[in-house]
Amino acid sequence: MDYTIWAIAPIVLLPFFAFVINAFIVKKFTKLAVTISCAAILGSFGFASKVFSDFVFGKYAEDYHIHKVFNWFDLSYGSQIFKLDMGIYIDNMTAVMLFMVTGVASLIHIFSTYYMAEDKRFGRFFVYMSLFTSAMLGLVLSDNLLSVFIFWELMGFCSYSLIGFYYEKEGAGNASMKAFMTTRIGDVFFLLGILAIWSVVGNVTFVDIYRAISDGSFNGAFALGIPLATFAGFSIFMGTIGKSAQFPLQVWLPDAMFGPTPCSALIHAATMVAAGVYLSLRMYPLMDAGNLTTLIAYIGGITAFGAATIALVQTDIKAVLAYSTISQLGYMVLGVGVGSYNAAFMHLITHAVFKACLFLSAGSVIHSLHDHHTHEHVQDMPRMGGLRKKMPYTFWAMMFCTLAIAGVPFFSGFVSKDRILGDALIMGIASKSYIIPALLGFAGALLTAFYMFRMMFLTFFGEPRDKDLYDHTKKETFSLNRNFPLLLLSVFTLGVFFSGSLTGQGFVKVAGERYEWFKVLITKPKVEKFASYERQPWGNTDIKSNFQLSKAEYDPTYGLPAKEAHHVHHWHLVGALISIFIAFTGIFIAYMMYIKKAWNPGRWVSMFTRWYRALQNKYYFDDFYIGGIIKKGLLPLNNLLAYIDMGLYDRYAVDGWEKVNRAFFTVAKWFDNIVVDTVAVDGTGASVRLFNVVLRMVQSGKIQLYFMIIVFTLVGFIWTL
Amino acid sequence: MFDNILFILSASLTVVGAFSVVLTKNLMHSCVYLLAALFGTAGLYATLGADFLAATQLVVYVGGVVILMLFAVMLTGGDQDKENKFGITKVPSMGNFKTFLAGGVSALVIALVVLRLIANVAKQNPQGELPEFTSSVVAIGTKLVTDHVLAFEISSVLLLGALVGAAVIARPAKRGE
Amino acid sequence: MNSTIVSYLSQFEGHKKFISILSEALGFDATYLVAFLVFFLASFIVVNVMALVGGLGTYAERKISADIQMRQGPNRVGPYGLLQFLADGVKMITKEDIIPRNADKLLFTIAPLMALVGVFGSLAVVPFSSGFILTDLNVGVFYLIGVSSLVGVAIFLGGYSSNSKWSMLGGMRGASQIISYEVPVTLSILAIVILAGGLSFSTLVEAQGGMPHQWYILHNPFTFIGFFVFFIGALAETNRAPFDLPEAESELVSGYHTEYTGMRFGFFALAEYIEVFVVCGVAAAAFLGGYKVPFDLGTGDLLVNTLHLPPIIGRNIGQILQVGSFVTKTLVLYYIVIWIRWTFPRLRVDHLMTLCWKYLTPIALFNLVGCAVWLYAFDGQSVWELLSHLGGASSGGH
Amino acid sequence: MITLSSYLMISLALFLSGLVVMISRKNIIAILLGIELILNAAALNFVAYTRFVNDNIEGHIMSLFIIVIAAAEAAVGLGIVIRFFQMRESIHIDDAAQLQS
Repeated sequence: MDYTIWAIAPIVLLPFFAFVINAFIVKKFTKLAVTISCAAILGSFGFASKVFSDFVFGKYAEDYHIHKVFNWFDLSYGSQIFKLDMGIYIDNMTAVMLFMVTGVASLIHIFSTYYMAEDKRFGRFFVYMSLFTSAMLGLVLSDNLLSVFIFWELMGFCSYSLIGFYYEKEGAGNASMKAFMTTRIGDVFFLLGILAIWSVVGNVTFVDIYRAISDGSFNGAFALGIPLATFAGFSIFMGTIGKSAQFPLQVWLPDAMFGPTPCSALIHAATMVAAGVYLSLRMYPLMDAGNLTTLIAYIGGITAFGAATIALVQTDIKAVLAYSTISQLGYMVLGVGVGSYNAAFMHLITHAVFKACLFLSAGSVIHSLHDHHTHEHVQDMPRMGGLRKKMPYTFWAMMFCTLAIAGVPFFSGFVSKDRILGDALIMGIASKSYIIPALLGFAGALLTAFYMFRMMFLTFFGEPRDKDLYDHTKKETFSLNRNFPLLLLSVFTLGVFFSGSLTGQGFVKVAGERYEWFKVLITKPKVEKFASYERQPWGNTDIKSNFQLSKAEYDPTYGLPAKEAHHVHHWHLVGALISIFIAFTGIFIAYMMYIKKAWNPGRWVSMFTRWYRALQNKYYFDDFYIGGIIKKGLLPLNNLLAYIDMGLYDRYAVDGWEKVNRAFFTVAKWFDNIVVDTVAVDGTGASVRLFNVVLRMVQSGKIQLYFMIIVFTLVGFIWTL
Repeated sequence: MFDNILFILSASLTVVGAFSVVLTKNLMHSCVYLLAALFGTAGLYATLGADFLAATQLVVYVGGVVILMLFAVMLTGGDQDKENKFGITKVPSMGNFKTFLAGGVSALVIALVVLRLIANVAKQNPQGELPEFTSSVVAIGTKLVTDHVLAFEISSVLLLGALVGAAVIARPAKRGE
Repeated sequence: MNSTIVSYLSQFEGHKKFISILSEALGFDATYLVAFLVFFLASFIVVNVMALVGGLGTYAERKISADIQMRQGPNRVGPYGLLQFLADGVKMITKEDIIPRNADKLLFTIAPLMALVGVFGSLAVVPFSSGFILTDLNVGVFYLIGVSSLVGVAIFLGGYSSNSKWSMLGGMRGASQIISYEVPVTLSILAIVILAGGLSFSTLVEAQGGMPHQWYILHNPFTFIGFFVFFIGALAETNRAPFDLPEAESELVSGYHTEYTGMRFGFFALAEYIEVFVVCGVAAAAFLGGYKVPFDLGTGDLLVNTLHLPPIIGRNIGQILQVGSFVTKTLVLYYIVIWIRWTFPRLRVDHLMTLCWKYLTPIALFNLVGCAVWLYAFDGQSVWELLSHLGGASSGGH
Repeated sequence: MITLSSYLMISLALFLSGLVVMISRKNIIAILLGIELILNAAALNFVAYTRFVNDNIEGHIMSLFIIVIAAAEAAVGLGIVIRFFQMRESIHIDDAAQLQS
């Protein structure tokens, strides 16, 4: 495959150039700027499709990668070698990721031309979106942690600006600040992890890290008394926690709802939160080597379950989706933790598709519901209801996605989530420490089905609860930039696109093993292969990988001992059946509560009042962070430092020094007046005046006289030579 | 043979031009004679195998400096008043006998000294095999960006400074200054 | 003495034979003498042909202007009035040669000559064909810029020495205009020089090809803009309309040559027309492929191979084709220059300077930097080559 | 026979002319003309020596810089002359005997 750099670089550069150009022209030529943004992302999608098709269709089942390295800067001096490389690393995972990001982002761009059209900062939104998308694409293409970190921070900045997009709105500014600061905690750890890795490997490219893991460079390296692999893995996982909103840093993501809905779709589905999971997938070997998988599984499980419980009580349609995002990210992290690498990545992709669709649908709903008293769009579910007839396209798109996220068979969510849960179950059977995450995962799945259908029922079914609002809502007519993205995305929620069997577990096979492309293509990075990997000189073109992955190597044992391997399939079956049961149970409960009204949710609330209040306050996390850590811990510390600075340092050291100076100054002044001024200065002046009388004759100001003097002097010099 | 002819032509143009600059009483003519002398110098460069320098001499002096001089003459006018502000008669603008005497004496003294130096050179007569004529453009270009890059950059800064400085200095005074 | 015409001729047998005969007859090596004679002859031909071109230029100007203004134009002397310029020439020679009483006689006399010297001097490096350049200087472009600025001095001196207000103003305008517009013109040629990698005209032309897409004007966006900058600047440098301020009839009677009569006036006019020809020739050589003929017919190899002609004849036919190509391009530009003159109104004097310093010079500088970057980034390939690479790369697939 | 000394003599002639012009003329522009002559004399010497004595290109480069400096000097010098003329309505050198206007 003779990829030149120009077949890959446009994927990042097109949106980036769109950003650069638009940043200048957006004020005057808003329409043109929007067009440029959309065209750029579509072009980027085109290039990404080429890569995707080459990797997925062209080079099927071949573990092929492209690694292009370019010297960024070189500070080597003598034998001291210090080089930083930037590069592009493309393997199957990158290709799939690129395709997903550009595709989803394209559709979100298209939808935004509908959603943001009446906004006064229509153009600026697209400027940010372009930068955001290009940063994510750059992150996906990066071959080393340092450039990942750069793009990571760039995305942090973009999310900051997009969350605070409506900066007039109260809370938007705070929310953007909160998102920025919270993710910053993770980022600091991430940077620490990069440095830790650098100290051992001497480089931060993925392949070098893999090689270092395989040849045991991490053995015997310690940081703060912890094995360095553990330390670095944990630090990098902290980055994931921050970016992907895992427990305990999940607090920023619900507040990110202050941004425009398409940007929420972009953040929650394709780009920012996906980046965290993507990173932990990339660094999976390191975390495996650092024995961190149990911790990761716990965090994933807790997040998956905890966020789902909070989502139960939310009334804001976007808040429900936000918590569901956290919950689903928890599943992905759980997948990473239980070693279900492939399924975790699959869930990342499927989740990106249906969550983007859900958010866009929510945006469509919100945009239609316009309260003509307050002139604001309505997001509260209690004021909705019965919207199915008003907006059929949105309804069907959202329904598909809801089925997908709830884990109903034949949809993509079922395929990916149940593989994660199945693997968790297997791990739980194999080792007791994984039981709790697995159970939390199953419980979360039940809740997911419930709250998603609760949202659907409250929004689209039943009688309209706010008659006035309902009557003022226009009937949805098919418009290309509004409905096309929704419908296209909803089509891709079908499981058949991701798996050869409709359920994903091989029960209802529509095609042979050949179409299990996801399972075959995405495999755990086998670090042993990188042991002989030569460090490439920069500017090289291609690496024809010498690792061929035959199909036999695709092993469904998930790395378990051979003895237990044959149980796996049974347990998967069990897991799948449990999942299906759970999903329908959740839907049934929602149905009974909100359609049949047979079970009154209010009674349940009054039964668990304390729990209900805890959920409404998001388990008091915000209160704890602000009231506990910041007010009790940081503020007193701050005050103490301020006191030391102002009370002690300023008063005694600085002011005291002033007194000393003043005393010295009095002496110096006397000396200056008498000695310097009178004797030295005036005396010099008098003597100069004496000379002046003599020299005035020479200094006539007539330049030709000077010139003649010069000439004769010169002649004298030469003559004497 | 042709080299000799070219040399004689250029040399006579140079020397005649230079002497005419001295001897003429008209500033405008003097500028034109300077032009002739500079043209002759360009010809001498050509006989010395410095083709790039010859062309540079043409471009810079003919296209730039001489026209600039002519402009300056036009803008400042020819003759000035004969007295200064204290009422003392000034030396005429193009010099009189006394100034020429001073100049002549200086020139004579220097000429004697320099001729003595040249005599040394002529005695040694350092003419061996002259190298074949080759174009100096590539060599000069290479030298300028390798060995002499610092001087090159400094001279570019100098030119920029001269450009800005000349523009600032020659700008008409604002009203009220 | 790297005179191309001599080196071209020296490859023929007759030339060598002639030298050996002459050497025997004279008793010394006659190579240089023959070279000198050939050179002299060629210069003589070029000067006379150019004088003819200058004369015909006046005829063309009047005829084209008449065509544009729906008039007849000169039609009495000769067929279609073709010999009108001869009649004009005779008239000028027979006119009285007047030198104004208060004029500076020396400068008044040498100014028209200087203009002619400057123009004819620049003819030495104009590449008529690969074998017919009077001398292919290594610093041809530079030399041409230097020598042609002599015309500016001449105009200035002519204006000054006439001792007339109109002449003086015209001369000052002319000189300032010429030295100002020299900057963008030089910069835009310099962009081409960077791409071609040489200062001689043959390098410039040989770096291009016969077909339009191989010309420098279509090489990249910067040279495309550069051509127009060059052309506008060249118009201004030759004092052609719409930049004919030095001789603006409605303001300055006739500008710097108001006081000139007879053949002295004729020299100025001739110099102007020949300079237009030279400038058009330079534009053709630097941007439009010069003497290059499509399909490499210019070298004559194709003719020799297909028609089995003797190489000498094939080569000579190639030379004639090359001269034809060059002259055609030049004359097309010449026509455009005249066309522009009779189409556009004259600029105001401050607009003229604004155009030069605020628009053309920055654009030319930008082009220069752009060309340098282009050369560095794309290895000097033209847009079309890059496009073909890109097409090849993307279709190459995995 | 053309030797190094012939060039040196020409250079000397140029230099002396420039010197006389500089010393004897009272017009600032004329003095600038003299300076140009002297600079040219120096440049010519460099090129002649580089041709006849050491067979390299350094002298050309030096002359190139001299030309550059001459151009800069002419521009600034004439700028000063014009400014001076605006202030004093004179370009007589003896009127420029003060540092302050």
